[in-house]
Amino acid sequence: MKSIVKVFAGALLASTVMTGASLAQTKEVQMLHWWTSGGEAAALNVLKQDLAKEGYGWKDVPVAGGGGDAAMTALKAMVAAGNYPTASQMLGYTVLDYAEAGVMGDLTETAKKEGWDKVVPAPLQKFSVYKGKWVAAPVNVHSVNWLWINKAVMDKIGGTEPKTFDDFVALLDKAKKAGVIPLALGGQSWQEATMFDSIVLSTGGADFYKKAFNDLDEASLKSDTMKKAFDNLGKLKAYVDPNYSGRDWNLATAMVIKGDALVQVMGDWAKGEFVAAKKAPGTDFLCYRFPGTDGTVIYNSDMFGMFNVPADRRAAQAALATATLSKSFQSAFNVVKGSVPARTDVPDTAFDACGKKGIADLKSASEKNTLFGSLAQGYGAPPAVANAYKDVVTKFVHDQIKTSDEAVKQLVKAIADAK
Amino acid sequence: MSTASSSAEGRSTLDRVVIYGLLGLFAAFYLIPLFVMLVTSFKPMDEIQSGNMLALPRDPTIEPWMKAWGEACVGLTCAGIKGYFWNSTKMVVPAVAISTVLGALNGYVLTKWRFRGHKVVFGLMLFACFIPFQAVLLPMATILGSLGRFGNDLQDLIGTSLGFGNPTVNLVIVHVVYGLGFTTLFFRNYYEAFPTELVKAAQVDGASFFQIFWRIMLPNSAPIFVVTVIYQFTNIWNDFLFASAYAGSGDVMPMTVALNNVVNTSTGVVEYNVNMAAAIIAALPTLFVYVVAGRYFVRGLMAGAVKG
Amino acid sequence: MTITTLPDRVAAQAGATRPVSLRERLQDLLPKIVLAPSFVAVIVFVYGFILWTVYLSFTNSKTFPNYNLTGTRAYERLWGWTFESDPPSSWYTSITNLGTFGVLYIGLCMALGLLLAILLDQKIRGEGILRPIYLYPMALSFIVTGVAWKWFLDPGLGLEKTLHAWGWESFHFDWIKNKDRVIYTVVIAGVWQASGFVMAMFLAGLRGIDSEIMKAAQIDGATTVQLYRRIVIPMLRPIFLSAFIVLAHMAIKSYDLVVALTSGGPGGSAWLPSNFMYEYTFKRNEMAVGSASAVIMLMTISAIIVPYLYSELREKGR
Amino acid sequence: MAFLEIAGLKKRFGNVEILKGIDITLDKGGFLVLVGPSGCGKSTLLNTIAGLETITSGEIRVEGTPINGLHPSKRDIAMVFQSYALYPNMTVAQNIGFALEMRGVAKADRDKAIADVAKTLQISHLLDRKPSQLSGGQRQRVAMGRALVRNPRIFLFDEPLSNLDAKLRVDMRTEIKRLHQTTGATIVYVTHDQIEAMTLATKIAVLKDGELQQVGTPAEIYNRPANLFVADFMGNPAMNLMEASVVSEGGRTLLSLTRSGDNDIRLPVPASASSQGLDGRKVILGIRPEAITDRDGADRNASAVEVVESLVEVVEPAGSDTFVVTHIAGKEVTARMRADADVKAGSRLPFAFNLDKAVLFDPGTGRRI
Repeated sequence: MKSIVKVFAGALLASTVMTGASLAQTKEVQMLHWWTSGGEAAALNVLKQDLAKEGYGWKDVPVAGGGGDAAMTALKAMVAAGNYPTASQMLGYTVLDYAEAGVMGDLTETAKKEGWDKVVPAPLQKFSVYKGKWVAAPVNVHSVNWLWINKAVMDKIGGTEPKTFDDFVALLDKAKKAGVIPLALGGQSWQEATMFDSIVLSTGGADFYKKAFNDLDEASLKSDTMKKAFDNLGKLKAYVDPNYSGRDWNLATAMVIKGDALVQVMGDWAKGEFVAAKKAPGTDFLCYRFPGTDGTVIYNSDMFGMFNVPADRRAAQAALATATLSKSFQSAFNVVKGSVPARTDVPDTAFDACGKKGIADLKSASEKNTLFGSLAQGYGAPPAVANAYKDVVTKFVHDQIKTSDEAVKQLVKAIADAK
Repeated sequence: MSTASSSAEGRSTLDRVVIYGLLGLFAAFYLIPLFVMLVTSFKPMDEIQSGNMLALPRDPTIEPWMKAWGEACVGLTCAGIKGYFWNSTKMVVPAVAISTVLGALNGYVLTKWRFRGHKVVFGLMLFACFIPFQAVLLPMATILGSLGRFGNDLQDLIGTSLGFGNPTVNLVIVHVVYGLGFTTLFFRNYYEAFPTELVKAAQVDGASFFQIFWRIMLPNSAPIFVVTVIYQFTNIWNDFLFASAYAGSGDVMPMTVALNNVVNTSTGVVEYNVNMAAAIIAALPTLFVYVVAGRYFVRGLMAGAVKG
Repeated sequence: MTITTLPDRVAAQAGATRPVSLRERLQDLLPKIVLAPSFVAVIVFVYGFILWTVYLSFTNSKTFPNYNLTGTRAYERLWGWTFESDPPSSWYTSITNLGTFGVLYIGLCMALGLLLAILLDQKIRGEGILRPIYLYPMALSFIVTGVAWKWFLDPGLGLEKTLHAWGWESFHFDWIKNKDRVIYTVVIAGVWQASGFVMAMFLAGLRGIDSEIMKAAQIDGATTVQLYRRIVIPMLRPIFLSAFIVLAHMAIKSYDLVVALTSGGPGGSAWLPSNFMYEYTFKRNEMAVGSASAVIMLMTISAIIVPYLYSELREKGR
Repeated sequence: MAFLEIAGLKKRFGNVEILKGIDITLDKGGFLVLVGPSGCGKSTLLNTIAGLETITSGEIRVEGTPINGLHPSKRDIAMVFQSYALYPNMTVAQNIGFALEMRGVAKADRDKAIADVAKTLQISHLLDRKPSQLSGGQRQRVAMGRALVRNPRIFLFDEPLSNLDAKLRVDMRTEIKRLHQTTGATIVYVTHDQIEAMTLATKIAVLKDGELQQVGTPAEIYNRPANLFVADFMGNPAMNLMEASVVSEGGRTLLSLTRSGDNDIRLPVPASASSQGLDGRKVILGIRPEAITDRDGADRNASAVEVVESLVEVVEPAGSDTFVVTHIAGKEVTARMRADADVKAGSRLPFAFNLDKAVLFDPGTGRRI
């Protein structure tokens, strides 16, 4: 008996000692995120240091895996337990879901003071503002419709920037003839769907994309244009290597970096990989908009959702929000991450050529109202719909759905089902 | 102890060759992943990218091990995974101890102090082993949250929360609750075959309920203790789902979550050698337990755990 | 006969009149008091949560639990998906995969476990080294071994590439990339992980068989094969049952295996019901559907386990 | 007032009544043997005395104080189990001393008590061993030592000899008898072996199906069995039980036994039964094999010896005696002859029936008349 008692006593003792730390909670931010790789961690460290200058500590809650899946599960558990973190990395509709559940905080005061309404593009505000209240601080804007090309390979096969989808196919053919893998693709549903976002935009144009993938208009979804988009996806599939299935996206990027493959269709986070591999745009790699999508930006954005924490923790939260949207952090972070700042007034001096183009594109798209949420990335529609969409795309890519007719039928059904 | 091997002398060498051949072949099959992990962990990155994954390192280095141990980034803290042993240990040890002792007590009651309905109670506890953990994640979080608030009230009231709401304590609670089914099963099956006359004799000798448990049952339960402790230890040590959901923050994060954060990064060059080294380091305690206690494990299974 | 029965009631009262101290009464209740916390914990944290899940499956809960009952839509959707085989719905894939996976995983684990146990039981020199080799996979989480397996099975990195490098150019093994075969790679990794444990169970069973029975059978002229087939294996029946239960529960709970090894497989073709449930509950924010699938999983488990429990407890209990 | 009194004891498991109202008393220093076929409830009865099983109704008193409801440890009893129930994790000394330790006896006193008991039982050299290192007989001694060291008011033995081989069993039986005689302990002893019961007991209680069949001294049980069950169960070879009808012939009441292919036998009514009201009834004649002898072997002091000639079917020489089997009233009847009796199977032989030792039973109720 004695030793059982000891174990219990030990556990109790240990726990009482540990809870002493909770007093410090008011002077720290608790931050849930899945940015655990070296580069990301370095970028976040900038924020941590900024906060430290203000006298706030940083309680790190990193949960990596599955592009945030594990972190979102942890977040759900934390919210269910009533232990809200100060902030959490979140995407698109998830912010709105949590806001609707009434667990998000209110940053409006800070936002007014700092004039966020004017500098954050309106489409982003759709996700960071809920019923007139700022609930999240956007960290960056990623854009999805990019081509990432190995310049050495491009030179070797004598290719030029493809302006249309057909150009693109011709370029891929050239690569194929030259014996390199034309298209580096990771055969996971989100990567395939991310590429398909661009294909749909390229095939149907800006309005079509918005109608189909943001408004979920049924007529557009079952239109011939959508069918053509699937046909185009089918065409591209012919240019991937046989081992693409299940490959992680950064491995596909590595194929382009090493020159094993010519091009990858991927969001601008791929640039972070090039940067990390000490490659420079223009000399080592090229960034083009996906053919036929210039002037339009399909975006997604990492946001720090701010939770409804007790009053004594709000000062720290406000400090975090301010630091997140500060120009210096926006610049420093996005240079590393490959994305562009979430506010349009950040000077682009620190950015490379691709970054500069991204910033300019975002600005013009924002002005021309051609800035659209990516369906694959959870900015086009709620997760149920987005995932139903990914299901159909990936089944098409992996031949479980055999024709584009069937694909369109399945897409309409799946989206209707999930709505 | 048993088997046809008493005639082994009479058997031809060919038989022995076949037997050893098969055993060796299977041993190779079982060892492949470990082998891959080991050789990879000693290779520099360029060798991994260019070379053959089954080849021995041409240019062995312990750099990845050093990095995994002391430098790899787990979130914003880049101090390797060494610090997380203690987080896991202080959660695993009480969870294993409590669930094992409770399982032993339950098994003892369910076999030696039977009451009307004991079978139903046991059946209900056993079926509990089968609940998918994903299904209990959220309701459990809600309950842990209430415990946490209770802990805060206690903190205000008497100056200590008694551990309620502490993430490590929460994990201990969760693992004890969901380990009970198996520990009870193990001990019940073992005690089922334990001579009841010993308990009666002890009663006549004047031993109380707990004295009998402590002086008679426990000293004779070593085999099943080994099985239960190994089983619980590996399961709890390896748990990721509960650990990531209830104890994700850096200061209490168990080893699996830390390892996951090292291994499962989605950007940047994946340092396979570091990942593999980290994975092996993280698995050392469980590997150690299996290798050292493997013999007792089979013995313990023999002693009753498999009978039911 | 000499039996004179005292009036029962009087006798009983005579016994009861002696004051029973509180201490003694506590002593009598002690076993139940000791069992109670565990029992209550299981009732609340398992059966309470099952009820909660059942309840949610009849709501339209999305991201968060919603307690307004709205009917059986979640079940209707699952039911509809059950028969969608071309193109396969995720649910259809999950349940057919569970069938394939369950049968192969349990079957192969038992076959391999039994074979290894029998081989190891032949007075093998070096058993002390071999046993932990077979057992160690059980000690590792799939976060650890998933990557290694993924590599090994990847045609561009692992076995296929290695054999090509060694000169066997025609060798082809790309199951992990093949939507129809990927589930078999999950089986391979699963069997690798659990068969050692089954081996230990069988080994324990073999060691527990009375050696006199073996001697008797040998004197009766049974060959080694006959000995095992006719005497030993039938005597291991209870172990087959235990192993079945252990494996069945692992098969049904298998989740990280699929994620770590295949990230769901090409087109989601490696999903198992637990992946489906997790996806819908946590990723797709369709908690009602996720809960309904959990309920169906639990019902499947009950259909297997409850009859087993019933017969076991009925037979054995005194 | 008797030392141990069991009054109206009933025990029920669910709907099954295991003990159906037992009344037994035992004086201080007595040796009560509970005997009966397996499943008769004798072990349950012992366990209720020990307090290991609860009772449904009734009372158990020791020296006038009820003890039912008391925890086993409070009853001041010691028990020796069939399997000995030695604690495998403890040495012999620890096993013997455990009960004392539980009662808080100081270590020095404990050690002395252990040494004394070990000496009595001649197991001093085994004190440091574990039970697994002992032979069956040694374990038996340790189990007894564990009981003796307590010096309790009552010793309970639950088939303590059944796990020993035949020779050892006889030795230990003698040992137990000696222990009883030297210590004057009060003992309740369960066995299914009626020879053990006869040799050890000062009082035997025969049970069947949870009902007490007869309580009495060994001689009473043997010579005056209360019913057919006791008659059949006690004694080896078993008592011969023959159907007979009571007839009046020439003013005498006689028993008539039929034989197939032979003339009926007429025997006088045994003195143990009053012949009143028997006339014309069917009865069962019970007579032990040793009361059927050859003519020379018949008891000279017996008042009623009848000689009947019958066909010998089987002859079983047993060394000290020869058992002869014949057929009377449709039953095999065993007679016990001198060892050197010259008997051949198939021959006709005069059998001497000593009716002083015979008893009559009512075939309807099974009770002795």
